[in-house]
Amino acid sequence: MKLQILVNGRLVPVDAEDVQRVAQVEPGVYSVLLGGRSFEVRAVAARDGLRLELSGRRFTAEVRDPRDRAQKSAAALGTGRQNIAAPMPGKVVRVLVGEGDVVEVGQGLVVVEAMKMQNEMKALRGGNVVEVRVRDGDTVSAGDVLVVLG
Amino acid sequence: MKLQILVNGRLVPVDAEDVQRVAQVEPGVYSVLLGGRSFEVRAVAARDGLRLELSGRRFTAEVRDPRDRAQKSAAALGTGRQNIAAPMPGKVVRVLVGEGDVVEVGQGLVVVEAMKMQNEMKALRGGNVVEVRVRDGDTVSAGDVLVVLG
Amino acid sequence: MFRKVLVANRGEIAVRVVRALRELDITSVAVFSDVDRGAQHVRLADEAERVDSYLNIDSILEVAKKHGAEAIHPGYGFLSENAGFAAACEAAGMVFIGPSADSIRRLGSKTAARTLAKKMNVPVVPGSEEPATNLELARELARQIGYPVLLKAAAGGGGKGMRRVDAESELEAAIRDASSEAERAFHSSEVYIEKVIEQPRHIEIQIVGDFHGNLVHLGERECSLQRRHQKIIEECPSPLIAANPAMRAEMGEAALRIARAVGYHNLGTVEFLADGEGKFYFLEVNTRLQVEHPVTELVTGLDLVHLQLHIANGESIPFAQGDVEWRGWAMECRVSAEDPEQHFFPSPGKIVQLREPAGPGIRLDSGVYPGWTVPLDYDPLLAKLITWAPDRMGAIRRMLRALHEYSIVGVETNLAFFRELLNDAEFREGRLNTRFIADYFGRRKAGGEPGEELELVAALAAAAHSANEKPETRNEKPETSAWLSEGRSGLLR
Amino acid sequence: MFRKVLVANRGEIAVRVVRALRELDITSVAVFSDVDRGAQHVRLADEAERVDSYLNIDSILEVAKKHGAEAIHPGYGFLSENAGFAAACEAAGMVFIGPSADSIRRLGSKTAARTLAKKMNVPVVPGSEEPATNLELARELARQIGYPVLLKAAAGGGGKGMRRVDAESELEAAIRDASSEAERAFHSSEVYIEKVIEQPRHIEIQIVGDFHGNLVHLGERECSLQRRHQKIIEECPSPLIAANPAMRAEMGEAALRIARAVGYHNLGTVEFLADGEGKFYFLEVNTRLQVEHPVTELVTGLDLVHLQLHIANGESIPFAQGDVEWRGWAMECRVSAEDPEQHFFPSPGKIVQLREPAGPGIRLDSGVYPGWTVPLDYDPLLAKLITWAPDRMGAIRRMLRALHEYSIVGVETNLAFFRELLNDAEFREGRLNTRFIADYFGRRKAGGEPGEELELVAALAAAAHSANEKPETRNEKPETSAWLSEGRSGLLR
Repeated sequence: MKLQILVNGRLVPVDAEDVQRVAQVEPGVYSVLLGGRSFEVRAVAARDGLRLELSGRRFTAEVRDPRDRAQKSAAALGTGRQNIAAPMPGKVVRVLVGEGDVVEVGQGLVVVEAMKMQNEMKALRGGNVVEVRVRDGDTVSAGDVLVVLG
Repeated sequence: MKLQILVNGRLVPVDAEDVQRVAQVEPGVYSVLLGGRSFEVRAVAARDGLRLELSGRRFTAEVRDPRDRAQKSAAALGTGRQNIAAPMPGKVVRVLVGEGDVVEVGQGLVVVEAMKMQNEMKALRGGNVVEVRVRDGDTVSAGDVLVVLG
Repeated sequence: MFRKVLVANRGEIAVRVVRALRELDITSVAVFSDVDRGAQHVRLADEAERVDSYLNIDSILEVAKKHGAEAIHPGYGFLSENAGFAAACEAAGMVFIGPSADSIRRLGSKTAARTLAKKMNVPVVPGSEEPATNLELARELARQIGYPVLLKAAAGGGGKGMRRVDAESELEAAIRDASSEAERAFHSSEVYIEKVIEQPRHIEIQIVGDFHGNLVHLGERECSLQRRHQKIIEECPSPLIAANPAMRAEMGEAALRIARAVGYHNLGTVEFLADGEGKFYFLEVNTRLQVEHPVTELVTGLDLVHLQLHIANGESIPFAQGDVEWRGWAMECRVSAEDPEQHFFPSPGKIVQLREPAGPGIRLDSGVYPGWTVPLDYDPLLAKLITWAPDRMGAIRRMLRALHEYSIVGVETNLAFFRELLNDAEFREGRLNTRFIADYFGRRKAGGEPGEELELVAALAAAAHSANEKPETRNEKPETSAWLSEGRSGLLR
Repeated sequence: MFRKVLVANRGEIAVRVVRALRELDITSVAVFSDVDRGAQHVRLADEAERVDSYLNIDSILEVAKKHGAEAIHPGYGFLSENAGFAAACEAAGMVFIGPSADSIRRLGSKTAARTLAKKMNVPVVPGSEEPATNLELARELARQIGYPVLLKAAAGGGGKGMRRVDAESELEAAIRDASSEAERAFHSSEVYIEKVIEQPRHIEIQIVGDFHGNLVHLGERECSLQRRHQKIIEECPSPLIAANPAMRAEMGEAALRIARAVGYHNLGTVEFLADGEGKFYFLEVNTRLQVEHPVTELVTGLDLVHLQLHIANGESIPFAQGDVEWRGWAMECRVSAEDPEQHFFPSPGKIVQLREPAGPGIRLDSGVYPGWTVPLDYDPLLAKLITWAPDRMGAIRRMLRALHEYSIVGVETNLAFFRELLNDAEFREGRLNTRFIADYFGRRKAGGEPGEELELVAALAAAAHSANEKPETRNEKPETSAWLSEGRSGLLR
């Protein structure tokens, strides 16, 4: 019997018997022997399926299963391409742009300080500032949208 | 509110608030600060309550709780004073006594081999052999009674 | 020897000091902030007490008195270079394990230290003597020195409040950022200006002195690999000095001249910039134990924290300059919760899986454990991975072996980035400078596709995992798989 | 250098060899028995293949061929001293990483080795030249030598098949036990008899030779602390030799004379007994890497497994006798799943909690991980904890510090027993002999009561634990608390 696994967005078919031969050595840690080679995979559940680490690389995976689908599509909505979000919690030190401004690639938008370091959030591409959602001194959480570019 | 904890068979009363201040740092691992001193306690559930490790010492503990009591008394039954049991799985290499024999303290009864080592099970006290439950070549599990002394 | 010592720090360095105290049969007292209640240094110490901040002198001294500590080890960072703290300890009848408040004061301010260095005929980088108190003055000073220039916090360290300025047009913004960062970090916005030495190597000399006038240098460490002006890889010996052995004695003597001038005692580090021709310039003095001290320990066979304690206890250094021997090569990687793919942006959070390397030639000084939540509030350093081998290539290969075993899941780390760096040809040739990391991103090759084999392996593990997790988690959100939920119940308070 | 090497072993030594291979950019091939599918050496190796037994020469060679290995490292135990295996490797065009089959044959039989030692003017313990094939002969030989005598398996090692006999009345039972044990362990029941040296110290010399006739000794290890005739604590230098430095060269030369006589290459260890006056007697030669090799590595700065690989690859030893330097003191504790309170009875089972020590001066060579089930089928050694310090007391204190951090829950271990031993006055004075452990149990003091404070702490933790576990486990047996259930689902096969 074949299972369909979505790895980095690509469908990979696997044999159920091969899955049986995978050894869980620690919680979330799997030893896979394939063609005589020894691999160790670390799996952590994430909002959008599984995050895997293997040979120092990162993979996302999703086991085709009706129950998961709802969750995933819901998660998908969260990621708007135009949003500049805070990658981690911190404090807004300075907002460098205003709504309506035209910005270029790499231009600084907001300076956030976290873990004692100042970090300038830059524009990923040119455009104009549709919305600025923070002001100096605001505390932001990871994923909070700081600026929306149009 | 006071809780009653049975530690090494002695009842120790503790304050619920103090329990709240205990920090679980890892699964089954607890950091206890008492009078400014820092202790780390490791707890594992066992048949007869909890086994704890603390400052290199072993403790048994039981939280007074109706549900536990049944289990405990059940477990208690298992331990007969006259039985010589195998402390671990192994293979019987040689039985040194027969039923009816009179044995002295420390006298060898059965030789069990495990992990490539031969180990002679000795009589904990003098008496006569009521029953011999194994013979040469038998495979035994931990806790299996080998010989019963009367 | 002291019977009880308080460790006024957190993280890996607090753990390292607690370990040294246990090895000397000294009772250790840890302090912790609220987020650090379950931290590794609290778990390993004999005693522990809450403080509202690692910077709060009064409450730290209060704990020290309450617990009957005889001395205080400040570690690095926090209060370690705070002359006021050293003085307050003495005033409270507590031994401060470090140099005198006076030495800290005289060497702590970079401008004062520069002046002293000049006086002792130690070459310095051309720059401003006094801080640039206002923009006008800054413009003028920068013009005199000539661009590119570097802005530095007068009270600073670890690159905080540092900015490179290539043209006058950038000066205003840079001054503003540097000052505000300096203000935040050191409660002093004073910034000064110096010439930029191109392609400089960062090489520092470890010095040690006692109360009896003995002063010895323990050789150099090269710390040229930096990101955000903070070191990430350090080694001893320096590849430059290995190629020019005479430099070690030269730089060592220069460092000791400065130390002698202030009657220095306990550990200190004199930092220099060195250019391609092996010319070196005094940079600053760190009047404390250095993060990267283990590479010196592995090569000299000395335990620097033990040494600090013996010296603070009034004992003489048990060896002379001629007895110091350097054997083999040591290298350190600073493992941090940060994302090299996002300008080394810090990545606090919960460590859900941890496998640490071990075995021959490996030393791991770690401040974390599986299930520990790396707090947002402090430096992202998790652990220091140090390797020793007879030669540099051996130390590099051993580091790669250790990195292969090292796995941290739950927070972003620089582990994979170190694997890249250690395979870089220029790094292996030892052609280092403080811009190395920045340049590396320029020539960096994109990692190839994983390939079908790895994808299949990942798929198999994913299938096994979901088959395995389903029973327990059918009715829960994916995040709360068994071991995560344990972790979440983390601190019971 | 080899491109691929198979490791014909398991546990910590297989892990240690796999690490060395990675450090030399050599692909490693692990083999595993069914119970070892998830073992640490399988996890860390590049390739892995099942074998039905670590003693099955054919299936190991088959795997080696299938994977294209060029050489085989036998580790210690199992096939490491099997001349037939060495020969079979050569026959299969595979390099056996160790001495020649001929050397193994000539030194493997203790009787033959004794004869050779005598011929080379190396003092030996008085005893029988030929094995005691029957009880009559045994009685006669024992009478000639004089009681107390020691029975030893001719093919043996590690104390298996060893019995001390104080009077003729005990001889018959002892012969029976020793032979059957020898038969089981080595498939040869041959036993021979030798005089018992009272209060002897076990001191051994590490030798290394290459294919170019270079033979060097790397100094001694003292391994006098033994239980069941197996070493549990080893150190370098030996306290006896530290007090009589001339002995190192004397014993080293004696060891090299034997090695030269057989044209020895690769690593070997020549074991001696030494009495109080520093007289020493040849015991046997171990023609393989020794369990306790790390103490020599930490003191000499050499990597013995790297050395084995370079030598097997035909390279010359890169140093001369005069270049070998001994720095500081190293000590090793063999951490095993066994119960010191029950005559060190083995205690296999599942490791439900594991915290390993780390930090300055600590080396941990471990073969286990949290959740690993220690199988009943093999030696109970879990890991080797090794410390280095400038002097013996420093190494002891550091070991105590590391033991304080070390915690293994789920199986019985000797960790607490090591803490006791390292605090024993006689041990600290270095007054060692092979009966030390047995004598220690004689003078051992019973541990005091825990006291009310510890009981209260235990009570608090117990209350917190049950408060914490109840939600998840109300409907389960206590054994299946969260992390245990994960463990149980251990291997999916």
